Amino acid sequence: MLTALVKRLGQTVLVLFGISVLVFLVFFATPGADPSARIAGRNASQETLAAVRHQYGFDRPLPVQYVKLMGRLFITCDLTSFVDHGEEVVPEVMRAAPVTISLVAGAAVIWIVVSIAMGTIATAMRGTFVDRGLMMLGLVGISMPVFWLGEVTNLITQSRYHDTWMFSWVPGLGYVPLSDDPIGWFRHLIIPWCVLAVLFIGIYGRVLRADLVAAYGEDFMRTARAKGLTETRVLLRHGLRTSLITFVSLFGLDFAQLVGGGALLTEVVFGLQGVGRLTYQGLINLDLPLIMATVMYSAIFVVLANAVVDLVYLLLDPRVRDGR
Amino acid sequence: DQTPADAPPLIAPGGQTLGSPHRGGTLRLTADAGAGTADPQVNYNSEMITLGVVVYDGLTAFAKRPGEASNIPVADLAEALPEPQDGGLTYVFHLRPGIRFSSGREVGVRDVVASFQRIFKVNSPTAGGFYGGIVGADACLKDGPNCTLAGGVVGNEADRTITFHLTHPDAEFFDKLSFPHAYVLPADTPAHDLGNNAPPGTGPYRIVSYDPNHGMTVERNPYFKVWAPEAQPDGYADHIVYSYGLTDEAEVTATENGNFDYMYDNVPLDRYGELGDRFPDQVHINDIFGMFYLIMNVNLPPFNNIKVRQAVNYAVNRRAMQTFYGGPAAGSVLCQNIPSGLSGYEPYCPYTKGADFAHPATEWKAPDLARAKQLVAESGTKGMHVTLVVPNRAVEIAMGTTLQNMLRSLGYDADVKAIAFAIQFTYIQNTNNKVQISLSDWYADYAEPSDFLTALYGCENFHPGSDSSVNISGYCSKPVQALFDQAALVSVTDKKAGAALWAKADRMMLQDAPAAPLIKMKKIDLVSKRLGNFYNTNLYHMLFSQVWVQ
Amino acid sequence: MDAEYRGGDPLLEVRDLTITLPAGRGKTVRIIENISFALGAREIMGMVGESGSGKSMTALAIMGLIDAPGASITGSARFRGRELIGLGRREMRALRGAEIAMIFQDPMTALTPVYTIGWQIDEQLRAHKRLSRAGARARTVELLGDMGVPDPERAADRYPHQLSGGLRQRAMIAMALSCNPSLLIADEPTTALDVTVQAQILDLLRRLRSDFGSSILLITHDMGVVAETCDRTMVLYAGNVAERGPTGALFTRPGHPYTAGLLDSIPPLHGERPKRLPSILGAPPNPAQRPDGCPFLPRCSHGHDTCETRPALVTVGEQDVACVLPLEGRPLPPRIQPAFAPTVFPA
Amino acid sequence: MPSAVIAAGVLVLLVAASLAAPLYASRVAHTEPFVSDVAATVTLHGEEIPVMQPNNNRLHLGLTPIGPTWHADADLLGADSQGRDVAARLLYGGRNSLLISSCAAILCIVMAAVVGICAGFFGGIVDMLLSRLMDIMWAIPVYLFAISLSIVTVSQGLQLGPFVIRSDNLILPIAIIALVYVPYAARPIRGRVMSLRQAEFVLAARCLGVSRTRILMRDILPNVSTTLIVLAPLVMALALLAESALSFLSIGVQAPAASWGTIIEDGQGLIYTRPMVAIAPGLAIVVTVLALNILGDGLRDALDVKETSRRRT
Amino acid sequence: MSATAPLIETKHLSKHYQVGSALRGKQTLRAVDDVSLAVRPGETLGLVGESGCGKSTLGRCLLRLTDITDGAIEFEGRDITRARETTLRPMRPRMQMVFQDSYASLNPRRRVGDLIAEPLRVHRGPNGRRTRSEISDRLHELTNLVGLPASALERYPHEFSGGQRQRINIARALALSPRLVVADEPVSALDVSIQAQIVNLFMDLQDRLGLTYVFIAHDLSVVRQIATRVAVMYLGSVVELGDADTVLHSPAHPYTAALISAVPEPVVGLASRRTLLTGDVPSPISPPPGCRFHTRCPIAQPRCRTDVPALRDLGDGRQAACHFPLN
Ligand SMILES: Nc1ncnc2c1ncn2[C@@H]1O[C@H](COP(=O)(O)OP(=O)(O)OP(=O)(O)O)[C@@H](O)[C@H]1O
Ligand SMILES: Nc1ncnc2c1ncn2[C@@H]1O[C@H](COP(=O)(O)OP(=O)(O)OP(=O)(O)O)[C@@H](O)[C@H]1O
Ligand SMILES: [Mg+2]
Ligand SMILES: [Mg+2]
Repeated sequence: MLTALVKRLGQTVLVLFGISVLVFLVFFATPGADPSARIAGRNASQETLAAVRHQYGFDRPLPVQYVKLMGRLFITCDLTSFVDHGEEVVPEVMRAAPVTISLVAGAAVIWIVVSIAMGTIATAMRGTFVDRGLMMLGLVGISMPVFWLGEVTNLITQSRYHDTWMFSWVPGLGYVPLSDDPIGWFRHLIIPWCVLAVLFIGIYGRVLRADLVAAYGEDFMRTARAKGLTETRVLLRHGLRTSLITFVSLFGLDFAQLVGGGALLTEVVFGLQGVGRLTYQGLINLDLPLIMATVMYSAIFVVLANAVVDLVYLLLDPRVRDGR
Repeated sequence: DQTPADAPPLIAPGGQTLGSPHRGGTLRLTADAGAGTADPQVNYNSEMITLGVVVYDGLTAFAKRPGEASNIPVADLAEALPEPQDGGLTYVFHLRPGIRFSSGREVGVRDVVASFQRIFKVNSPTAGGFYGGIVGADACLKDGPNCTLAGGVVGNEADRTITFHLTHPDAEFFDKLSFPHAYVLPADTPAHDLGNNAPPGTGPYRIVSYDPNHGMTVERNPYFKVWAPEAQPDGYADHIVYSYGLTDEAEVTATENGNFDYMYDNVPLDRYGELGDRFPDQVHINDIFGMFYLIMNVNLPPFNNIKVRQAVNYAVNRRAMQTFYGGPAAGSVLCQNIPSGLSGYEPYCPYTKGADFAHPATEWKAPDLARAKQLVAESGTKGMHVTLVVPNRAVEIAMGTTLQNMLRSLGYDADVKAIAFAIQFTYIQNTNNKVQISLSDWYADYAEPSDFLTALYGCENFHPGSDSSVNISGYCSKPVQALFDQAALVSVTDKKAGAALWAKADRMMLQDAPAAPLIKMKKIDLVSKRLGNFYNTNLYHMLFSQVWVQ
Repeated sequence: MDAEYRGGDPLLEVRDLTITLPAGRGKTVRIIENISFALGAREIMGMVGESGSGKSMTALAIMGLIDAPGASITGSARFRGRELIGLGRREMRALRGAEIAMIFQDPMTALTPVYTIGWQIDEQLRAHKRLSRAGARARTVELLGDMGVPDPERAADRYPHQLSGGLRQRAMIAMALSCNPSLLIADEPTTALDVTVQAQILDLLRRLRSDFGSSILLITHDMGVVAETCDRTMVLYAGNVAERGPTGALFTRPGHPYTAGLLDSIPPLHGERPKRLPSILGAPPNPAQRPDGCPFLPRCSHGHDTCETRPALVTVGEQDVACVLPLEGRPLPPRIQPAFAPTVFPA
Repeated sequence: MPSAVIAAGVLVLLVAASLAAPLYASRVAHTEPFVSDVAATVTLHGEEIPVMQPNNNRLHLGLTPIGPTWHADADLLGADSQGRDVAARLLYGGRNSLLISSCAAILCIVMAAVVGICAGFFGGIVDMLLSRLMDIMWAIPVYLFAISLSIVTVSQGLQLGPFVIRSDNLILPIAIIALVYVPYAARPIRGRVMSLRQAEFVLAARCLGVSRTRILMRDILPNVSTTLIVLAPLVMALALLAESALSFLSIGVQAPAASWGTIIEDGQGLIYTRPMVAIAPGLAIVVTVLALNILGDGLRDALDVKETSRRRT
Repeated sequence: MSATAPLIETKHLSKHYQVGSALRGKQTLRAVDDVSLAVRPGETLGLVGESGCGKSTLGRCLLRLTDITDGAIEFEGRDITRARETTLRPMRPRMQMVFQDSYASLNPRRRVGDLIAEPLRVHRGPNGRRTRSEISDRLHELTNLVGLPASALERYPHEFSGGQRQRINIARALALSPRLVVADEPVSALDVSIQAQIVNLFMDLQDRLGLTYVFIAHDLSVVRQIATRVAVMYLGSVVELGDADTVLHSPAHPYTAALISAVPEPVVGLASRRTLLTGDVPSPISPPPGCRFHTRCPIAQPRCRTDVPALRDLGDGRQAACHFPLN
């Protein structure tokens, strides 16, 4: 038990180390990425440039810079952005997290509910045109580039039909904290939720249907039906419950990836200042501290999610619990 | 309570002034992101500077008047603009009494002195460029933390004077003092980049909070009283709130929908038609001192050949560039290095169809491909590989594509490479990156021709191997440099004679063609329906203190 | 009523049951062809046949559990005189689990892995009876105890995988019996179990009749299991009834060459060890390529011209046999029963 | 599997249409889709109209490209902000997009197969290292890589031994996209191999004295192929979506050349005035991805038959 | 090598697996525990026991298809306990295996001809690498031998019935003319009517080729039919070993007796004579102390709970691991 935990922790640290070193090296291997001149400002004199270089330690050997950077990121937590000089990236990421979590959690609720409905309805009506239609719809959802869908949605709800009764309720883009204004929070997020959820509805609906149909062939489903249970109960309590195991593991990883900044494009398109947009900012400004902070945050989340998924697996599947 | 009506409301060119003067309310601004540190002596971004002008003051300031009038420095914290002494080497300023920082403390002489020292302590970007001419600045540049500017900036508490000693006469000294990096901050302001914590200032507003990823809130400075309406008038709105996070497209939509009063970022081109059709009254178009130019590296083939550079100047279709920037209403064709509106500007265009140096035209008409091809043929560089570097933004990519077509038609094997906007400008500066030809824009810090000539083509601004070398073309010509120096010197005492010299330098340099000027830009501002008294200054766009919201 | 059933009113009477499934490209295949049989109250009837002969399909058809798209079921299956084929979903559901219960071959896969066995038994109880949670659980524990599960209370809280095969099968049986069904269909209930455990389960099944009064339709491919457990036996071959009759008669005087061959090819555990095992040549036909005549013809050592048409079931002695031999006066010779096993443990 | 057949037909049609792009541009549309010409005109109903239409409002601000005319010879789908025919660019873009995504998918599947098979077959430390490597790759921001590469390649190109890869070299997006999705594809392959490694026929092969490499090649690989074939269209679909982002970052397809991704990016700036510029390539991507997915499903079903024909006992 | 020298012999062979989840901690599963056996050339050793008692594991150990935890194995007098894969490879032609699951042991993606030819391709023949025609001749010989139609070679495994697939497996195992064939439940998955065919085939092949079998089965009657000697396994150990007829007629170990008594026979009226065991086989992860069978043994004595009985010679060529052997 303990050794397993230690081993897992060791591997996690290894992964985080690998990612950070790679990000760091890629950054410094990029010609023109040297942040000194950008920090010093346009047309800075050579003396100023040298002073800035020294002040930020860019004249030190790379390993020293790496260690300092990591120390400030993880130990003192006072790493500041190269672009927004006073901006401490760790609190910034922490401030952005609630936005992302609001976005992702809401979308997750939508995609879970809709995809479960879609998967079960398609399974219950498998072979019919309803089934085929739903699955096709799912595919369309998977095929649409999310930033494109977001832009088109914005075009419709914010501009073209903003004055009509249909979309006049849509507030401007942006984010309102839940604690400030719950209704505003909801109205701001409902469209981003839907746009983000579309892709996952497609994936999860299809995965669930496949699992459920496979479950239909399982003996225990036959047993359940032989018990005289209603079809709905058989499908939901026996089929869905067992199929949910794949569903949940998939969900854990996707959710973590999104919370870790994977919803970048959605956040940018809808002007939500979440972790994804932060990553995006970091990338377009080539702001190493911000990139490093968001990447590490995301990696930690993904690793954490892996662990949580394993745990949930344990809860959901008694077989795994006993290591069989 | 003083009413802002002290400063007469002036009708800005372009859109209409709506509504009646109204004090109060919240001015809502939007930009896609914050713009770096809130330390006014470090930040060099126009987004932050535009806001900073209503928060801070220097000894002098560019007049807060609409249009051309805003190019001129006027006394701000100083009682008056002093006469230069010692042939332009010494200036003595009298500090106005009774002005308070937003922290409540009165501004004293030592605050002024400390602020100038602080420029060097915090490695302000212009420390060398603008303030390197102050006595003692050399030592400060080398050893910032212990900067004293001894003998350079001398304060006298008793008679409230601050005396500046320069190493050489500087015609643009007041411009530089008016520049935001010379704002006066409390003497106890920490000597490091303050990041998100804006220091107290003396303007009508103060920054309450700033988060470069979310927004900024600004409120009235309770200690503010108008002392010189021309330099720092009172504001109308009670609050100014900046929200970050929208894309440019979304900013337009949100402003159209009335969610914001003003968008900082440029309106994307494709929205121009819509603005013209549906919101003409909310659009304001104003000149700015900004240009697009095509920079050729005079040290790399084929552009080390003057004929090739001239050929490019002849061949480039400036009209097409104008179209990509939004057409004649959004920018004007630029044929020379000094744009109109600055001293030294003369209508002059040798590089156009039917003109040459012997018979220059007054304005650009059309490209002269035949002549360009002939020049290329003479240069013997035909068929060489040329890579054009442009920043990866839609407008520049469109321009780049057309320029690539042009280079191809001249007989070059031309590529266009778009690189990340964030590093494009430093990238093309560094000679190590061997950039042959690049497209960039340039904005003036203040309204002087030197900002377009000396800055971009002066020998002292060429630093091989450095990321900070704004003389990107690497051009350094002895006679031209001599003219630059002479023009700068003459201007100290005689602006008019100086202007003539600048014009001469421009013409001489144009012949060497280290770059091809393309267009001069205009700023297209979109404001909300409820924003009134749109008020534009040439250098800092819309003046936030002078617009009102209903 | 078929000749062979001689009891009173049968509990279950199947007549001309035929199951047709689509086989792609618009073709269909008859999995089960005109199967008829009757099962009396408190009777254990065995259904034997090789893999794929249609045993499970028959059972599923009776349970109304065939839901393959395009499946067509014709004929009749009357349970207590009530027609099951074509019965409405709701009525069928009320019968299923309550009146007719079924247990399956592999107790590992036949139980939902994510619920405790107690939960699963409770579920069935509550589906058919108005019982509280606690009431259902009490009954569950009682049932498990009846099935010989040690410490039934704790066993009820365990997951299927935590139990041994034997216990799992007992839980399955407990679940099937939870509503006191009058008919229990057991589809190969012991195939996945070890012989020693199989013996325990078969013993349990036999006791059910006395304790619960259930009739059992026992599906298996093991002739030994049938011999040991069933009152009457039906032998299926390629979707057809080959022979049916009282188990004793069928084993001593098999009427169908297939039955005889099947019995012969089992290596004896006692007595003389044959040099070679008598075996039936070839393999059972694919349902899509079943011969028109006697389905056993390709493998039959007695085959001749008259076998080219499908033989009907004829009553010979105590059995019904689908073979022309008895009618042609050439019945198979009676079978020599192998020697009895010695008792090994001291009494 | 009629739907899969239709999907395959649609794909063939898309490829054919893309291949016919030069024909369309020169013969039908009479346009030069790679030259920006803001002064160009088209003839519509016998009338010469400028492609870039001035805005005749009070401000005279900007020019708006012509919208869809629905005439094949006159900007069928309209023009983009540089006055180029969107329809012709769409067809040319299809060539690049389909080429990049299919090559990336193949490369990715090959790499994923190597990684997945090694990790799954050898297990132990090899598996641990490869799995962690995949984790690292999965968590690295692709765009950071892309931006850096784009800068590296802009001037001197990427020096790989004797080869110099310039930034317009399509190998770059192909390699990047392929790399990015290796972890995605390697995971299921690894799982499949791990279960195959336990398969009785592998044991049987070992028992026959077959060497490990031969087992890998003859027994494992053919059985993984189903997984590979099913994954390929999915990865290709993902690659198609990733390509657009990379093109925007100047990796791969470079202006003035087109890909569906770059056209969407161009169209992004026109979405409020000429939405068709973004919608058309978006639809092309949707249709292609849809067809690929349906084809993938069909392939899986078709290939699965063999596995499932075994009767359940 | 003398005539009576064993072809394969195990001495105190053990195979343990580490099982359990990382979270719950690993446990040791004693799949095979201290087994000593010898198989002489030409004989058939039947290996019986209930599911999970370690029959397959033992079979795999014999052929060194898994690593061995403890003990030793000698094949043809040579110690192969720790032999590497490369050392074993040249010996493989002489020791072969036929698996229970006839489908799973054939690669579904390869043609039957390919599958059977595989060993011929990877091993050299008597005159070096085999030529195409040699291989094809041998293939036809083999299909004849096991009774497959020649057309089978071109088809895929899924096109065959279970019995035919088992013939393919046998043909492949025989391709290199092995001396020893370990058959792991080769007929368990087959229908009775087919089972008899395959059992006959095994016996015919032994007659014709002089093979030595280790025949694993859980069906006692099949083992009796084919085996000359029988080893009965319980929870990883051999509890009784001896002549097939003797062991099955008068078992010495109560477990053997119970096993025999539990077999359902196609004889009507026998059921009442069964001696039923109670309870289930304990887990090999935590086997009971003392005699492993004592938890289910009808004649267990207190001593059985503490003392582990060794496999003892009972005189009549039989060995049993019981403190109180029957008869
Ligand atoms: N859903 C189905 N679609 C098509 N054919 C089916 C289906 N289910 C079963 N079959 C076929 O029907 C025939 C009878 O199957 P059934 O399961 O009843 O056999 P069985 O006698 O129970 O065999 P086993 O002993 O293997 O359980 C077999 O040939 C089988 O392949
Ligand atoms: N690779 C393995 N890892 C862990 N445990 C194993 C492994 N293989 C077998 N076992 C365990 O070893 C024990 C013996 O297994 P083995 O397969 O040898 O039994 P068997 O007698 O062949 O059973 P069956 O009749 O079911 O084939 C079982 O408890 C099994 O779960
Ligand atoms: Mg069955
Ligand atoms: Mg086994």
